[in-house]
Amino acid sequence: MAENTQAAEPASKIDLPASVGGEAGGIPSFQVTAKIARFDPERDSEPHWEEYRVEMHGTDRVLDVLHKIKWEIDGSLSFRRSCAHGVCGSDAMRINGRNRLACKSLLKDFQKNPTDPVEITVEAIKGLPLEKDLIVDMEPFFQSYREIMPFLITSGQEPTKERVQSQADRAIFDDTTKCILCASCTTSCPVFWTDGQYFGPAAIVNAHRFIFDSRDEGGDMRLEVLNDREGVWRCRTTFNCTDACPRGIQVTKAIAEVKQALLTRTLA
Amino acid sequence: MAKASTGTLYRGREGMWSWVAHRVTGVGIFFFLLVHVLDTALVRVSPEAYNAVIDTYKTPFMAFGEVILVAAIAFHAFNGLRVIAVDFFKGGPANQKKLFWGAMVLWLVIMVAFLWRHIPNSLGGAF
Amino acid sequence: MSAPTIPAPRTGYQRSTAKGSNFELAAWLFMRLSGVLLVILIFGHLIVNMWLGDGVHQIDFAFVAGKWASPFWQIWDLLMLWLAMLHGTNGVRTVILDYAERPATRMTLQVVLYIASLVVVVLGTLVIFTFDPCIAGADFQFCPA
Amino acid sequence: MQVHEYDVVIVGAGGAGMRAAIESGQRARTAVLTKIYPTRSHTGAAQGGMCAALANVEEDNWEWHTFDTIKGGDYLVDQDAAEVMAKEAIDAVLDLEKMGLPFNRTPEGRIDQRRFGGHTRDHGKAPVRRACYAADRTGHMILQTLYQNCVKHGVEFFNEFYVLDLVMTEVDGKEQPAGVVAYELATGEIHVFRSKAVVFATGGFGKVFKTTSNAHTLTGDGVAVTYRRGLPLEDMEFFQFHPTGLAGLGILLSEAARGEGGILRNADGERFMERYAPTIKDLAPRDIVARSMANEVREGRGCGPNKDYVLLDLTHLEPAHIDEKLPDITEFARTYLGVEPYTEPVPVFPTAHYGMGGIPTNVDSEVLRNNTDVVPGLYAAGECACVSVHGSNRLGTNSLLDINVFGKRAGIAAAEYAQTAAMPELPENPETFVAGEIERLRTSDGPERIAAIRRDLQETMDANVQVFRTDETMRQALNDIEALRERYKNIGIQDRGKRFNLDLLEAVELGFLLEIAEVVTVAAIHRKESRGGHFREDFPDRDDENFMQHTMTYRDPESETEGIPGMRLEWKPVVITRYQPMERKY
Ligand SMILES: Cc1cc2nc3c(=O)[nH]c(=O)nc-3n(C[C@H](O)[C@H](O)[C@H](O)COP(=O)(O)OP(=O)(O)OC[C@H]3O[C@@H](n4cnc5c(N)ncnc54)[C@H](O)[C@@H]3O)c2cc1C
Ligand code: HEM
Ligand code: SF4
Ligand code: F3S
Ligand code: FES
Repeated sequence: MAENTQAAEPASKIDLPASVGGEAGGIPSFQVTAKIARFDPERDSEPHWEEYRVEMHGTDRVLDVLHKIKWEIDGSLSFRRSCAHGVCGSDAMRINGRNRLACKSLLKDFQKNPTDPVEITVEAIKGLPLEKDLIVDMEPFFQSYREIMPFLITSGQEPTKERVQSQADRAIFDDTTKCILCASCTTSCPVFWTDGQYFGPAAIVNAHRFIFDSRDEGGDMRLEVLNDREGVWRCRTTFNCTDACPRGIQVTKAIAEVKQALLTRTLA
Repeated sequence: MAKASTGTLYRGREGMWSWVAHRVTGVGIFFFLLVHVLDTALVRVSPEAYNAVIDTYKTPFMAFGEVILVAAIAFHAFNGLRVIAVDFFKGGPANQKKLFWGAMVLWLVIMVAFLWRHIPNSLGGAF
Repeated sequence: MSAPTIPAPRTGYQRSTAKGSNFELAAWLFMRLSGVLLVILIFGHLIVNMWLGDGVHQIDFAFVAGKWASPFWQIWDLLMLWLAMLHGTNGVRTVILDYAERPATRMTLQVVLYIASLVVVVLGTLVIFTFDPCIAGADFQFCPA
Repeated sequence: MQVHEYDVVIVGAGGAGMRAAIESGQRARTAVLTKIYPTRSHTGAAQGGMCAALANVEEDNWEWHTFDTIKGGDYLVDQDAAEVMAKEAIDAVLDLEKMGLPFNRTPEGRIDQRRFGGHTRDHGKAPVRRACYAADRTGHMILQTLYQNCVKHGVEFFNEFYVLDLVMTEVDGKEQPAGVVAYELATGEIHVFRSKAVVFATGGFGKVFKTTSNAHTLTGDGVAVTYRRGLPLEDMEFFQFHPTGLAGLGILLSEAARGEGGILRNADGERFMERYAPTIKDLAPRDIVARSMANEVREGRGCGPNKDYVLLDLTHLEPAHIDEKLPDITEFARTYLGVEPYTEPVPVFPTAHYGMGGIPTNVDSEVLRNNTDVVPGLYAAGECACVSVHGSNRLGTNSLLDINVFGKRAGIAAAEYAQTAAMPELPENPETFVAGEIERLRTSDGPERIAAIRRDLQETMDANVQVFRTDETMRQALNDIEALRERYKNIGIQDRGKRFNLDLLEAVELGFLLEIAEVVTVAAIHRKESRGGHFREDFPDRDDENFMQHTMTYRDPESETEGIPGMRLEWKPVVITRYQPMERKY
């Protein structure tokens, strides 16, 4: 039986410090100037910058700015989004020069004092074909993902109950299970920008998730795929992927572990 | 094949810029090496030819070039060792930024020491 | 702010399908192993040539002759030449593969690179092994007059 | 226009849609149409867990689970369906594990389980550990695992295809589906998918409310599409408000936070749930906790400058424990509110979370055209469906279960149906309606803006049809909705393009939202009692005599309900097998 991890019964009543509530209270509004790279495939031959000025509040995020522009100023501004809290991976874009999720980029992080005006530049992620405004074609990205066989491969008879896996074995690949396939990493990678053939960090992260899963038996095949000229060896450890990952995945570390697995497989 | 959306620079951090520098220095050293082997090959032609070329290395202008060269080699070397550490050591990736700044400190120390030796050396020869 | 042209839609992935080759792995490993050795070799070379004695000023024909009189330095320089050239050539190869996208450009640049490297390595090796301190014009005492 | 032909068309690629696709894809030619990339579906936002009486950590069995589900749903649950779900739960979890889902593990390496609201041992004696989980990203892992298996089985996806209509045709005097009409986002092209069977798995409609844990894309498309085709909607008045949304934002902090020991406090620092549910306190079902919280705020014990939220206190838990079990949600608190959960309690308030109602189906996921008859070839599963396993209030972790159990059943049933059925004839010009609507909206240039109408709709729903409801407030909402429908006729959009015209689609979605909001409100006015997620201040008690039945709302131009023309309301009996209704006490 599992150890009881429940804490002791908490107190019925406590004294609350005066400061509770964080920033849920009122926060002054401020001006935001948003410079957005717009591109309409039916009219433009190349993207151009468009500037918008809106008034925003303390807990607002870049996604809120985009929404405000779309909903109140220009309905044709196009971008993907769904969950609005960093779990679906729809809205990776380049904000002030770095890949992030718009829904996870707080305006106040671009600001020194709570009422300072904020300037943001927003453009589509780089390296995938631009479709419209902030929307790119994700197909090549998912193609790389599919190529590394991102599913559990096993042989022999299935057990009647679950496969047993120790907590330690489960922990080895925990980090890489967090991936939401947002493409922030792959499209921040200078090697991916070059010719777009590199599998890219996201595909490797997802391969890692299975290669290091003690239940999986397809690791060798995936390693073979990543031993390719466009595989792990193209990574130049630039760490842009790790810096960009909104899920805090240690992407470069995962890539290093795959490289090492390939080395041991080949040399040992 | 499609690439850039717009032309703005990606604001990478230590990892990206160190790689850019590593690449630039690597290619730079490579081209220097091509030339360097060729000029050294002059020892097979005649001592005069060799000495003539080598003497140009001793001008203040070239002294400056040598500083650049040593700086490039030292950077490439220390950052290369950092890359190797990232690749092979368990804590490498997590500490890459510290390793980078460590490499930079080392680079600075080496450069100061080298300049301390090299400036009087090369200037001394010129005057 | 000028925006560059928007590139044509991609033609899809054309990844190499050659499987089972460990070339990239070997190249990657070689870069690291040679890198470590090169640190020793190059810094040794720089210290001896530019730090000890008179620094750059000591370098002349005689200096080289002095060094290559010893097999130790011959081997040292030979190793350094080979490792640095292989390391550098492979490095430049990756740079070419990164930035030259048209197959024809890629091919041309690579051919030029390999020929240049080969010439330099062969030449350098010959120079080290066939070095003759008493080549015409040299005036060491031990040279036959 | 393009026409495609498949045996089975699945609309939606969330948990339910992909679970169905895995089954159907191996048996019949299947297409999955989804308006967003499969991995963007909101199943991925689910955090806490998926329950099954595996009994891996303590004694448990599926009958207790059935009972908890029925009691949690305030006895409005169809008990045969609940039994099916609780029984098949065990295989549903094991299936996922075998597909590769990385569940957290017990020290013995088995699937770990934790406590969740309303799940008890032996009919309410004490909380039980029944929720299987993967940290606090269980839904994420389910969505990823299902997508991975779709990749494995080569399921055909049509990504960013918005299904806007269901094509019906008459076969032997009965209406049945002949396919669907979809709008391709990338090109603006209209596609008709002709098929023998259609499965709806389009998820929820939380966007009728302002404060919600639901994604922007959860606009109830499938629910509205079938409703517009004359099929009924069941139990639409029951909407769940999750107790712990981040104050002001609605972003969810999973019940797992309380399952792992977190507690709620008011401005006095009091653990107020001790007063409302003395036995299981903070782990009471959601409707009770949400109401208790709203009540604390109403009575002036709320926190903050506006006294409009309460606090979720995790500070007595070990940071290491929090990191291990609740990493994501503590991150939300830090990112979005700037609160450090190790040391400070987190501001929370109820957030619109889950629609218990939806497209009525039987346990084989077949859609019902009335109280008894099914529509051959039409299936629904997931949040858009109402099997009714959740009754008037869903227990936490029962939805991830629902989508897996009934998604699988729908996939199998649809494929098997398609193996014997003939390909129905498409009616002439099946795309006319959609094409007309799209063209009308694309060229619309009225003065009204989509966003303004949507905001007003959400605000009136939040103000009038939320945790506490009265006849008066709901009539107000209804009036507002009517006015908004008028305004909707005069909207204007700005994007006139064909490619990625999301402006246009937001207009379409708003049409769906207005439709659904009206159904929700009318059904709620109709139910003059309080039960589960539906609490009427003017009728605060449960009334089994008159209302122990499901509502079925039909779109019917001839009828009128509660002064609303075009709607017909009927009642459908609840299936009771073993557990007679009792008072619901925790
Ligand atoms: C924040 C949050 C946390 C939750 N936590 C839990 C939990 O811990 N345990 C639990 O059991 N439940 C939980 N739930 C509830 C549960 O996650 C959802 O009810 C369930 O995932 C719904 O799954 P689904 O497959 O029905 O729909 P979704 O996953 O929402 O998928 C809907 C799909 O339909 C598609 N679609 C919609 N409209 C159209 C259209 N017009 N054309 C084409 N495609 C369309 C979408 O593209 C999408 O793929 C949570 C819910 C939320 C919001
Ligand atoms: C002094 C010791 C040296 C060390 C420790 C070293 C280390 C490295 C390492 C580890 C790499 C691989 C980087 C990667 O894969 O991301 C590399 C790349 C490279 N090196 Fe060196 N190197 C050294 C000397 C040299 C010399 C002498 C040359 C020139 C001849 C050279 C040229 C290059 C080039 C061109 C690259 C490729 C850069 C790239 O792909 O971005 N290096 N070096
Ligand atoms: S690894 Fe991180 S950045 Fe890359 S796709 Fe996954 S979540 Fe996004
Ligand atoms: S950004 Fe690219 S180079 Fe490697 S470390 Fe990340 S994949
Ligand atoms: S909208 Fe889902 S990640 Fe940002």
